[in-house]
Amino acid sequence: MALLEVANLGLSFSGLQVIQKLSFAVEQGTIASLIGPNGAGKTSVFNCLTGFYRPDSGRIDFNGHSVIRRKPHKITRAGMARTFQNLRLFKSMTVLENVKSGMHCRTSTGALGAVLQTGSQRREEALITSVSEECLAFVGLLEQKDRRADTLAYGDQRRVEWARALATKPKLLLLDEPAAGLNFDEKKELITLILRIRDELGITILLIEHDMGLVMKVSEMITVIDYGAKIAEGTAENVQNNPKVIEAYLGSEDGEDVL
Amino acid sequence: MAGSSRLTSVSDWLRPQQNRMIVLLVLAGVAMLIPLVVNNYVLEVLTNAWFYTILCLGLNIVVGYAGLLDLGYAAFFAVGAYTTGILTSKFGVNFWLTIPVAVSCSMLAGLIIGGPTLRLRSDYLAIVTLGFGEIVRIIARNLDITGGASGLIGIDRPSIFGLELSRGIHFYYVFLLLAILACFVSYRLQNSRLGRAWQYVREDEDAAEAMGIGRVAVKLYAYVIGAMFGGVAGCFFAVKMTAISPETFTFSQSVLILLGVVLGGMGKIPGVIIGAFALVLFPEVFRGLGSMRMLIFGIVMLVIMLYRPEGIWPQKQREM
Amino acid sequence: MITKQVKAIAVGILASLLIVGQGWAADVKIGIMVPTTGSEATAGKDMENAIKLAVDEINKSGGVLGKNIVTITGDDGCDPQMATAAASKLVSNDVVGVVGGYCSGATLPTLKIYGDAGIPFVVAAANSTKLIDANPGTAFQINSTGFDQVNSAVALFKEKGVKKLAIVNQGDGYSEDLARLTKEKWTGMGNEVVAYAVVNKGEQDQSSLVTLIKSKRPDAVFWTAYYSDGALLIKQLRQAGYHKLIAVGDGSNSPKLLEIAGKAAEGVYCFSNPTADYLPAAGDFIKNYKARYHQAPDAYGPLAYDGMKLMADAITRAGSTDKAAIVKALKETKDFNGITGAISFTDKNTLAKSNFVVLIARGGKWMLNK
Amino acid sequence: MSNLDIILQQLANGLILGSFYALVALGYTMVYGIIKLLNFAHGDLYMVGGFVGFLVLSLISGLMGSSWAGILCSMVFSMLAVGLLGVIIQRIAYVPMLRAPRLSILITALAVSMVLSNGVMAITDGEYLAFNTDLGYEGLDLGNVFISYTQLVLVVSASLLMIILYLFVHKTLYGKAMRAIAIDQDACRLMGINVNRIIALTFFIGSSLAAAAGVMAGVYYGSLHFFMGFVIGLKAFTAAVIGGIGSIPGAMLGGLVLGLLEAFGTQIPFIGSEWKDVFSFGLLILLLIFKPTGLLGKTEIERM
Repeated sequence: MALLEVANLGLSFSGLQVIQKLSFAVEQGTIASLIGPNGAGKTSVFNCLTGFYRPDSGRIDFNGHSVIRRKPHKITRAGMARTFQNLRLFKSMTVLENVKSGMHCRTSTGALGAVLQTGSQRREEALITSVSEECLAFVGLLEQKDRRADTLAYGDQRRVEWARALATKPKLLLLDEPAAGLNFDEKKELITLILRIRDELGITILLIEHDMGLVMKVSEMITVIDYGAKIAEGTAENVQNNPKVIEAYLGSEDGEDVL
Repeated sequence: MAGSSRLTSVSDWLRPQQNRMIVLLVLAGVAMLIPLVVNNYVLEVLTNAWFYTILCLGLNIVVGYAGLLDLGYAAFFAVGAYTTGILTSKFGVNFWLTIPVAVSCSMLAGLIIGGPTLRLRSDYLAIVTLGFGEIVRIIARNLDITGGASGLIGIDRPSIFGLELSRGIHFYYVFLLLAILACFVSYRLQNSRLGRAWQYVREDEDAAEAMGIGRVAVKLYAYVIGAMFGGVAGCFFAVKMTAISPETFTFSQSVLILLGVVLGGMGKIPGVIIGAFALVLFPEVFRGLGSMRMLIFGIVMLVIMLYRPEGIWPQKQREM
Repeated sequence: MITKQVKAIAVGILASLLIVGQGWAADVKIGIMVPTTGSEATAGKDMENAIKLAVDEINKSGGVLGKNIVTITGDDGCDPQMATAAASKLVSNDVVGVVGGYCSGATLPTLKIYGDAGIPFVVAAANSTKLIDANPGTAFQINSTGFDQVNSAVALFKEKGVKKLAIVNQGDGYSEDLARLTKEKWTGMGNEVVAYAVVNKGEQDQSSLVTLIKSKRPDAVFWTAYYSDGALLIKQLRQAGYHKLIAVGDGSNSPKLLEIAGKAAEGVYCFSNPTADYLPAAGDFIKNYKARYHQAPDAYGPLAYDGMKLMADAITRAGSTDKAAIVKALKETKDFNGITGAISFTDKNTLAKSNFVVLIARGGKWMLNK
Repeated sequence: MSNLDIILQQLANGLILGSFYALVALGYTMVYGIIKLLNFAHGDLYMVGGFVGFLVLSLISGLMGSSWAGILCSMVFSMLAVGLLGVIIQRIAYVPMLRAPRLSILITALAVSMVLSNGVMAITDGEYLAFNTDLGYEGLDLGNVFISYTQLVLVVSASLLMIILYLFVHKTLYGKAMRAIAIDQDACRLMGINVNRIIALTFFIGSSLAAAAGVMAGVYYGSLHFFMGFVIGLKAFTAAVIGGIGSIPGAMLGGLVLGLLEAFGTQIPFIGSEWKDVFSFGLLILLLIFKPTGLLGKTEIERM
C-alpha cells in the first residue's frame, strides 16, 4: 500500500473549481513530484494534504488512515511535515528555537511540569535540544543556531525550515518549491540534501517545483496537473514526452520556465 | 555616547545567570525590608503595586506571550473576587478553602470564553473579550447573590496560624509573596515547551500549526493560566478590601491592566513589573495630574507603540 | 534609560515619604477624605473647600482646646482601591478624626480602616444604606440616608394622588439602593409599581424605555440616579407626550439637569439634601465661600461644612484629642446647630431627623416646593 | 396604548436609532474593509464630532440662530474638521503600523481612543454639556404614536448621507479604487493607484459620517459627554458585524436591524432592562462565533 493515496480530490473557492478529481499516490521511500504551470493548483493540493484547506470531495489516506478534515497539527503529528513556498520562519526567534518547534508534537510536558521543572520535564527539554541540534547539523547549520532566524541568508533560512520540518520526525516531507530563489550551486547542494533525507533518514518526499532540471533529476514519479486536474503521470521521461504536458506548458504564459 | 556604553556594560554584567540572581536577591531583600522603614500609606500604595503586578503578569501571559488582545481581563479577577466573597460571607466557608474553588471558577470562565472564541481573528477576539467582561460585570450587578449594584460587604479577614490578616503590613507581605510566585511561574513558563509554543503561535499561526502545534489548544492554555492569575489576585483582593462591587471590574480596569503590560514591554517580566508600578505610583506621585492620568497614559501608550513597541524594558540581547 | 526611570520612581517615593512624614506636632490634625480627582472631582473639591472654610473660622475664633486645626486631604478618587490608600494615608498621619466621604462605594471599604484605628469619621455626603451595616461604630452619617429620601418621596407621591409608579435607576449602588427601597416601601403600602427599569450609564437613547413606561400609564416616574442621564430621560419622556408627574432623587439635584432638559424639566420634583440655596441659616456660609473661592458652593458644601464644625464641637466637648473620647462625644451629640439643621444621631449613628427638602423646577431654576 | 401603537412607536424609535448606528457603523466598515483595521477610536470621533458641532453652533448662533440653518452649518463644519482629524490619526498612528503585528495595531487603536476621549475629558473637565437648540417639540401625532419633526429631519438626512455614500462608492472612480484596494492593495499599487491617498479618503469619509451622527445626536438628545462614544462605538461595531463587516450596505442594514432589535427587545416581558446589554453582547459574541461574515458579508476561503 502506498504511503499517501489521494483519490478524486476536489476543491472550489466561491464557485471556482481549483482542484478537480485529482488522484495520485506516493510510495513509501520514493521521491515524487507534483508539477504544473503557475496557478495549476499545486499549492492548493499541498494545503489540502496538510489540512489547511478543506476539500469538497475525495479521499486522502496517509499511512493507511484518512486525514481528510483533520486539523493541520494533527496531520503533522501523524507524520506529514511541510515547508512553505514563501519562507515562514519565526523571524524574531533564534535558529535553534525555530527548529525546536518541530519537536513540540513529539513531546508532552504541560504547564505544571514546566513550573515544577520535574525530572521528566528536564529530560524532555534535553531531548528537544539534542534532536533539534542533530537536525541543524544534518542541514549544516549547527554553528548558526543562536542567530536570529531573519538575519540568515535566504538559502540558509530555507534550510532552517527544512531542519524544522525534519524535527517533527516525519514519514513524508512535503517541499513547496524548494529551489525557488536559489542559485546554481545552491540547487546542486539542494539535490544532495533531498537525496540524503530520503537515503539516510528514510523519509519519503513529495515536492512541488518549477525547476524542471531539479525535478527530473530527483523524482521517481511525477504527476502533472493543469487547471487542478491531472494531465499526465509517470517517470521523468514519460512525462517529458507527453504531448498534453508540452501543450499545457507552452500554451501557458510562463512556458519559459520549462525545461 | 557615555550613557549607552554604561547601559551596555550593565547589560553585559547582567548576562551571567549568577549576576542576575544577585540582583534579584537584593531586590527581593529590599522589597522584604521596606515595610520596616515606611509608613502605612506608602505600604498601602506598594501593596497595590504588587497586586497590579500579579494582574499584569497574568494578562501578560495572554497578551505578551500568546499575542492575544484581551480587553476583558477584569472579568477573571471579578470571578475570583466574587467566588471568595460569596463563599466566605454567605456560606461561612474558610477563606483558604475558597481559593481552589475561586481559581477553578476563573479558569472555567477562561475555558468558557476561550473555547469557542479563540478560533476567531484577533480583532474579533478583542471585541468578544470586551463583551464578555461587560457581561460578567452586568451579571454581578444584577444578581442577588453578588449583592447587586452595591456589591458584597463585610467579607471576613482570613487568619493564618492564629494570626488574623488585618493590618496593612500583613497584606503587603501576602501580595509581595504572590507577586514573587507570579514572577516565578511566568519565568518558568516562558522558558518551557509551552512558552515557546505561545511564541510560535504569536509569530506565525500557520507555520506553528504546520509544525504540529495545535494553536487553539495552546491559546486556550494561555487563557486559562492567565485567568488563574486573575482569580488568585481576586481572592486576596476580596479579603483585603472586605467589600467588592461591580464598579471595580469595569472596562477601564481591564484597560488599566493592559496598560501595565504594554508600558513596560509585552512579554518581559521586569518590564511588566515596572508597568504595574508605573500604573499605581503615577497617580500617587503626580497627584496634580490625577484627572489627566488616563490621557497621559494614552499618549505614552501611543508613543510606545509607535516608537518602541517592545516597551520600556530593553530587548533581550541576541548575537547577531 | 532604565536608570533614569528607576531614579524618577525612587525620587517620587522618597518625595511622598517626606511629604507625609512631616509632623504638625502642636496642632489638631483632621483628615479630609473626598475625591479630588476622577469623575466626581468637582463635588469633592467643593467639599474640601467647605471644610477648609470651616477650619479657618474655627481657628480664627481660637481653635479647639486652644490648638489650631490643620487638615490633610486624602483623595479617594471615588474608587474603592484609591480610597483604601487614602484612608491608610490619613491613618498613618495620625489624624484624630476624618470628615468627608462622598461616593458610597469608595467610602464603604474605608469604614473598617478608620474603625480599626479607632478614628471618628463624620460622613458628610455618602448615604447608601449599606454604610449603616458596615459601620464599626466610629462613623457618623450627617446626610440623611436613603430611607429618609424614600420617606420624602413616598409622601410626595401620596400627596399628589399617585397610584401607579414607575421607577428607573442607573444600575449603580446608590441609585439601585434608592430604587429598591422605594419599590419596597411603595408596594408595602399597597400601591403598585408598574415599571422598574435600569438605564445604562452613558446610553443616550431611551426611547424604548419611554415607550415601555408610556404603555404602563404610570401616574408618576421616579428617576433615582444622576442628573446627566436623568435629563435625557425627562426630555424624551416629555417629547413622547408623557405629561404626568416626574420626580428625581438627590443625585439629580443640579442646575445642569435643567440646562440639558430645557423646558422639558419644568415642573419636575427633586428630593434634595439641604443645599445652601434653600437653607435660611446658610447666608453667611454662602457669602464667605464666594468671597474665598469666587464661586458658589455646590450641593454638598453645607454638609461638609457642618461636618467639620461638628467634629470640632465634639473635640471640645470631649475635652481631649483622645479618639475614643471624641467618638463618645459625637455619639452624644444633641441638636448640634448646623446650617443644615439640627444634628442628633440614632443608635446606628445616622441622622435622627431627616433634612431632606423637596424642590420643584420653575422657569429653569430649582425652587423650594411649598 | 394598544399593542399596535406600541409596535408602531417602537418601529419608529428603532428606525431612528438604527440610522444613527448605521452612520457610525459605516465608518467602521469602510476602514475595516480597506485596511482590515478595527478602529477603536471611531466611536470617539463620533463624540468629538458632537463637541465640534456644539462649538461651532455656539459661535455662529448669534449670526444664524440655533435652528436648522445653524445646525446644518455646524454639521458641515464638524464633518470637515473631524474628517481631517481622522486623516491625521491615520497618518500619525496607523500608517507606521501597517506592517506591524495585528496585536500592536489594535493596541495603537485603543491608545488613540483613550487619547481622544480623555483629551476631551481634560478640556471639558468631565462635565456634561447641554446642546441646546431652538428646535421645538412639534411633530406628527398619529394618535398614540408620536414622531417629532426633529426626528424626521434627522432620519431623512442620515438616509441622504448614506445614499450619497453609496453612489460615491459605486459610481465614481474613487469609489472603484476603494473597492479595488479592499481586494488587493499591492495589485492596486502596481496599477498606479495612489493607495495611501485612497485610504486617507476612506478615513476622511468614515470619520465625517461619524461626526455627522455625533452632531445629530447632540441636537436630538441635547447633551454631550466625553464618554458618549464608547457605547455607540460598541453598538455600531455590533451593527457592522451583523451586516457583515466590510460591506457598506451591510452596515446600513445592520444598523437598522440592531436599532429595531433593541427597540423591540426592551418590550419583551419578564426580561428586565437591566439584562439588556447582556443580550446585545451575547448576540454579538454568538454572531462572531457562528456567522462572522454577517448577513451581507462575503465568505472567506474556508480554512480549518
